[in-house]
Amino acid sequence: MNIKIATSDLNLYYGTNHALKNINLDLYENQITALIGPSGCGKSTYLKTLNRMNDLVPGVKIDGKILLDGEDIYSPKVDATLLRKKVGMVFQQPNPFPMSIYDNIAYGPRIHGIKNKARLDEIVENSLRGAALWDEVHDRMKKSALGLSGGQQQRLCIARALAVEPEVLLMDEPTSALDPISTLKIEDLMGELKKKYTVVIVTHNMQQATRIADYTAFFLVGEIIEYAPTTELFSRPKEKKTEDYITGRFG
Amino acid sequence: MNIKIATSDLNLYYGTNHALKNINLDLYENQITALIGPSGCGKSTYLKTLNRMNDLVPGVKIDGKILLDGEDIYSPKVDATLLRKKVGMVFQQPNPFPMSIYDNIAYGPRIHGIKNKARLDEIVENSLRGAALWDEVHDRMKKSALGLSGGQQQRLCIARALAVEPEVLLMDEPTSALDPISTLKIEDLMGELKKKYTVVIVTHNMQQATRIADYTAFFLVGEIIEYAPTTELFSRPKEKKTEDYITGRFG
Amino acid sequence: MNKNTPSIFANRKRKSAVEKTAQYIFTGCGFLAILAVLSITAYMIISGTPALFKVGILEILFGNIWTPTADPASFGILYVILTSIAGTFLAILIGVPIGLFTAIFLAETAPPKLAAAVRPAIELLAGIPSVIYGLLGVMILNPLMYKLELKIFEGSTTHQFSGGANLISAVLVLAVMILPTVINISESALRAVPKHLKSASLALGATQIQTIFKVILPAAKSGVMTAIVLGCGRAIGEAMAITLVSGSSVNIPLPFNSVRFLTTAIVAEMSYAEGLHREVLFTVGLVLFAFIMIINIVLNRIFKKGAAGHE
Amino acid sequence: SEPSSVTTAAPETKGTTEAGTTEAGKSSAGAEETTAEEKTELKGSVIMAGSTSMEKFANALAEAFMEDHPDVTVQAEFTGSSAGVESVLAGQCDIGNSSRNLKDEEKGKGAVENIVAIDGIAVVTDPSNTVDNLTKEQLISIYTGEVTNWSDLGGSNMPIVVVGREAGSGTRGAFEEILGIEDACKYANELDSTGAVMAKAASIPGAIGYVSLDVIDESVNVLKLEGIEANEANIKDGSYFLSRPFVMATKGEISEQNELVQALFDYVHSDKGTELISSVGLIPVTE
Amino acid sequence: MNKNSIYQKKIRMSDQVLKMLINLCAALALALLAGIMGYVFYRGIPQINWQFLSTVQSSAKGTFGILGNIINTLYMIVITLLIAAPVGIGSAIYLNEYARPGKLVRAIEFTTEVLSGIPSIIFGLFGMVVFGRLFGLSYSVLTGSFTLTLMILPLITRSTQEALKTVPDSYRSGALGIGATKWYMIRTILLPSAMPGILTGIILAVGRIVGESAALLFTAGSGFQLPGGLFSKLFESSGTMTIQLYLSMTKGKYNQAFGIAVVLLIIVLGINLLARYLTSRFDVTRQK
Ligand SMILES: Nc1ncnc2c1ncn2[C@@H]1O[C@H](COP(=O)(O)OP(=O)(O)OP(=O)(O)O)[C@@H](O)[C@H]1O
Ligand SMILES: Nc1ncnc2c1ncn2[C@@H]1O[C@H](COP(=O)(O)OP(=O)(O)OP(=O)(O)O)[C@@H](O)[C@H]1O
Ligand SMILES: [Mg+2]
Ligand SMILES: [Mg+2]
Ligand SMILES: O=P([O-])([O-])[O-]
Repeated sequence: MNIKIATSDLNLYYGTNHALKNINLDLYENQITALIGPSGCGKSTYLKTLNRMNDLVPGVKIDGKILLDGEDIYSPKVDATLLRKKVGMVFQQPNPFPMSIYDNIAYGPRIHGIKNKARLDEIVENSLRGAALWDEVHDRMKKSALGLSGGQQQRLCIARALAVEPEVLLMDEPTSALDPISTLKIEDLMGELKKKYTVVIVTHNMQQATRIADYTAFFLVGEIIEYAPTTELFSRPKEKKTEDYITGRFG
Repeated sequence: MNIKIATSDLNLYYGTNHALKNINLDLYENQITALIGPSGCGKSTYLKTLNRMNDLVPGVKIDGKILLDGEDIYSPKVDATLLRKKVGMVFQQPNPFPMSIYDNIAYGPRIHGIKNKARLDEIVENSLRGAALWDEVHDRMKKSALGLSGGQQQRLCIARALAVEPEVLLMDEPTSALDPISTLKIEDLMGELKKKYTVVIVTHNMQQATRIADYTAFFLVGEIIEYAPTTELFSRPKEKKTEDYITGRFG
Repeated sequence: MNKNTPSIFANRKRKSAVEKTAQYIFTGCGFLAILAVLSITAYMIISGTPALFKVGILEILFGNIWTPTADPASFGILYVILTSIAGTFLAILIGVPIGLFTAIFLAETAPPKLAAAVRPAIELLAGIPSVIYGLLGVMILNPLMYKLELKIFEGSTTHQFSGGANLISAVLVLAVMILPTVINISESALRAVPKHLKSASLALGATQIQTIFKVILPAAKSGVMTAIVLGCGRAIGEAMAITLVSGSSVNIPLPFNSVRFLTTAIVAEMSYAEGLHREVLFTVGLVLFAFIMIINIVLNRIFKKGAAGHE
Repeated sequence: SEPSSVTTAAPETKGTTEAGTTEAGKSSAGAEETTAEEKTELKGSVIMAGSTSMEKFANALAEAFMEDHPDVTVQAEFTGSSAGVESVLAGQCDIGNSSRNLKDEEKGKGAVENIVAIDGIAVVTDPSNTVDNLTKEQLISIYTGEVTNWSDLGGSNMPIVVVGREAGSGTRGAFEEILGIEDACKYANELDSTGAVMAKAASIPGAIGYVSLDVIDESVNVLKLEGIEANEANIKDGSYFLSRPFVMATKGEISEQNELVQALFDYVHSDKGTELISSVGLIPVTE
Repeated sequence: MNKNSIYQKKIRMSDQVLKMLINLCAALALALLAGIMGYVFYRGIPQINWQFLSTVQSSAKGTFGILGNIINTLYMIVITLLIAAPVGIGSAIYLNEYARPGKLVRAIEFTTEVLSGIPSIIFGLFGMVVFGRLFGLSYSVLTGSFTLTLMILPLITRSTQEALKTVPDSYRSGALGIGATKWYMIRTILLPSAMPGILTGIILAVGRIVGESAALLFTAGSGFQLPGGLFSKLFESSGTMTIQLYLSMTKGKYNQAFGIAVVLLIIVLGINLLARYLTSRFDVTRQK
């Protein structure tokens, strides 16, 4: 298996708060990797280092190396926008733009130069279908995206990320606001996506991790305690802490 | 069992969108009732009618009756703030106030006239312990609550709701942003809470519903399809639609 | 049912006292603004309409000879109206983009330290009395303009040399004057846009500039419109700064003509006018007032059309 | 007289003067018993409002009068001649300062014209201008737009920038009237203050303007007219022909005013007053 | 390495152009504003000395000083804000939190905007007639303050409204959801969150107060004497520094005018620094 993203000796500080400690992690191409761990352990933070969204937080200090297809994403030569086109992201909180549903989805493609109306329509429809939202919204594409319910908004954000056709998809608890039906659809979708893409997902739902993830990494206060194929990690955890956590005996 | 809240012939419209259709539902005292159903079916909307949070949405039209302890909560004589003290709420999105952790929790008690410092300290500590957050934050009570992680923020909001000692607690997917450990704690807590309070919870996690709820109502496009004791609903659903949904065969 | 718990019907009076008072006070405040505008409007109409009928509406609005102290006097303000329209429009056209772009610079692209240093300086400029802008215009801008005028109209026999006091000078001074207003208000509007929108856009591979123009600016539209409306108001309503630099002669608003605005017409002559002349000046005020109303209505329209797209 | 009328002629006037009224009322009641010298007894306040051209004079007068009568406040407002006359008629102030003669309409409403001084009007150009004398005809032809270049007047080849004051200005009224070119002027700039005309004349090559004599300084060139220099002596004997009156208008004759106002006019016409008028660059009028 | 390497920095023309425009406009605006400030200081600083700051003008002694005007200006700021800030903020709260969105709100918003465009001379004449004559306040601090209140009300109302709009609804529902009354919620959550925006509005308002001339000439008057008493001052004619600046200008005394302008700028600076300090104190969203 190809290593898509290789993280070595990554440390991240929010001011004096050492939020990621010496992370070493290889994410494999066309695989789904789940990041699990208790709240506040640094899962979201790690995810954001992968497409340099942490650059925006003032006072962040990062050292270590992250290679995407062998290219160091923290090299000064990197074009962060190209990186982020390649490494898409769906956030924990749904964050649709205050514009119409259609424009939300078409936003990314338009940015990357697609102007053709028919082509855009196609991308929008495919992305919405991909995110299991098409049936609910196809008759109100011109309405504001802010009028959608929480779950609908989150699926919209997933559709929006798909529309730029990334190579890696980062998802921060993308289904935590979704009902099981939509969740299942999204999970199925991820199964589809991994054929083309590399998927990294933060989840609190251990069932979800076992259902979909090929690999799972367990985080605890900024460190990776264990990283292994999912079945292995859940059935034969090597670390006591992992076992405690996955059996709910923790804390 | 006493009926705490009785809903009869409730209809709700967002402008022309008929979001709740002829809802009839009795919520029992000291029981946990779970509301399940696909995204956009009106669970949050129904929950908000119970403490009149929908009053704040412009263009909402409500008819029907909701009795709390036999008193019509939509009577013009009702003091909405007293109602909301009695019927507390935790929202889908964590919404801590932009103030210190301590002040967030003390906010409710202060509203209701508690000024005594020692008493407030006690309430704050108890509420935070109740929401399984005390250990993580007790040494930074004066720091801004906005600095907490998503999961921490949500637990803070639960603590804040507990601090006013409501009789009914409405929770809109309160654990969707939490890790399993915290989730388990919150679920345990709910078991405690129902001894004193009536709890209504929206959840997407069917396991959660079966674990904690005494009763479950299944919503679909604004209607209640089925309402029954949880074990009954999940083991012997009367409706085809319910069965399809809970077995994930839906859509 | 627990009989000890208070009824939700209980004790409405307790709440009422503070809550009702608060509500009444705020409502009162809201209506005070209406009252103020109504009484000013009434005042303007009462003092502005008599002359309209004494002189004749058409003569005032479409006459182009302004000799208020002659015998017989002539009170045509067509050129003055045209000047105000042209001048304000041009000032907005120059001032708003510069102001808006500067606001973007400060809110988004500037190094935070530079922005932090510049912001108070700009707030400071809002406190410079407009007469100072006028004074600087006379001392610095007009002589420069005069050099230009001498070059352009060299040998012309028909052009009346205005000494650099002309429409362009007035427009430039107005444009500079509205900068602090536009910058300050639109900058805070831009800053108020939720950060998660920015993250969402950047995560889709948008560049900073694309994010600014495609997401942040549209999301801040309401605040930016306010900035434009207030800037517009300042430009239309300003008088002290431009009486001096515009030369204040009544002429067709051509770039190098000395011109008079509605405001300067009032300010310049109100103190010394009497009788019908004074009444006509109030009529000029009324015209200005109508002008401001129209601009507000138009801007509101545009704004609402934009906002409607989201519903 | 009634104590309340001591402070102001206008019964509607409140606020500032009200505080003065009660004070004056009390003290003058006490004063009646003790009866000391009349002058030191004066208490209260006088408000003048009007011409900005008369600022220097009005402030000097107020200051000097208050020095003589420490318990009196004289307040001068500078709202413009017409506004001043209007407010004296509306009872908002005691004296309306006007840098022009009163109009018949104003007199008809009860305003009385009290001329207190004469002000000269100087014709100024930018300091680099070599022309230093104009005849009346030349001045007229400049202002009516017949001559548009200084070379026609013996100066260098430079367009003339004709600067004047706004319609209604006392200075402009007098200037045009004396030259007989009312409403025939072709102004390139109509500015609304003496200072603005000075600034223009100082900074624009080729500019010509007219200003009150008392503001002249070295930033501008003062022209001789018909070879006569603009100064006090020449204005007094009439050989310098550009001048205009300063009026302190009252509602009704001076004798109908309260004693404070009367005392103020007495002061203006006293030796001290005459001296003061000269000291601010004006020509006193003798009744 | 693959052909869509992330190292291939793309030069986006439109981005470059826009970025350049932004920088250009900012540079232009900043240069202009710096130039104006620089020139004012260059001309004004030499005029400032102890006498200029600590005395009032005297024709007899032929000296010039602006102490009285400085005091008047401070009075005008304080009194006007005391009236306008509560009313303006109150009216914004009404519009944003109480009034049902509809015709009425739009009417008020519209009138507020119209108010902001009326030239100050009109306010001056209106103030003179209504407050000066009808209320009998003559030329005084109060007449001036009432008039200025009408002028700056729109500014404060609008900026407060904008600030309130940016407070997330989740704060409102959060507070109301645990039984806070509306006013309590406004007091404890909305106003603190909106405070930075409100202060910005107030700073702009202070700018207008100190910079105003036309409206004050006819209402507050041009008195330059020292106050007779703390409260009697409210009823005395009080020319602000800008009025004195205007009068100096009409007489062609430009040096005086620039001297006053510098002092004015320094006072505004002081007020801004104070507001800035307050803003940072009130900035509740700051994560301590
Ligand atoms: N912008 C920030 N500034 C400062 N500290 C931060 C910031 N974001 C996160 N942190 C801190 O870094 C740590 C890791 O946070 P992170 O959001 O990565 O946790 P998480 O594992 O995603 O938690 P959750 O499951 O609750 O989302 C926490 O202690 C958090 O308080
Ligand atoms: N404020 C609102 N204005 C207009 N329509 C609304 C509003 N809130 C919700 N709706 C609509 O009402 C319907 C029910 O929404 P609601 O939020 O109650 O769904 P939900 O069951 O809670 O969904 P989810 O599980 O995604 O949170 C949806 O169609 C939604 O689009
Ligand atoms: Mg997280
Ligand atoms: Mg919901
Ligand atoms: O004295 P004036 O200002 O009217 O010329």
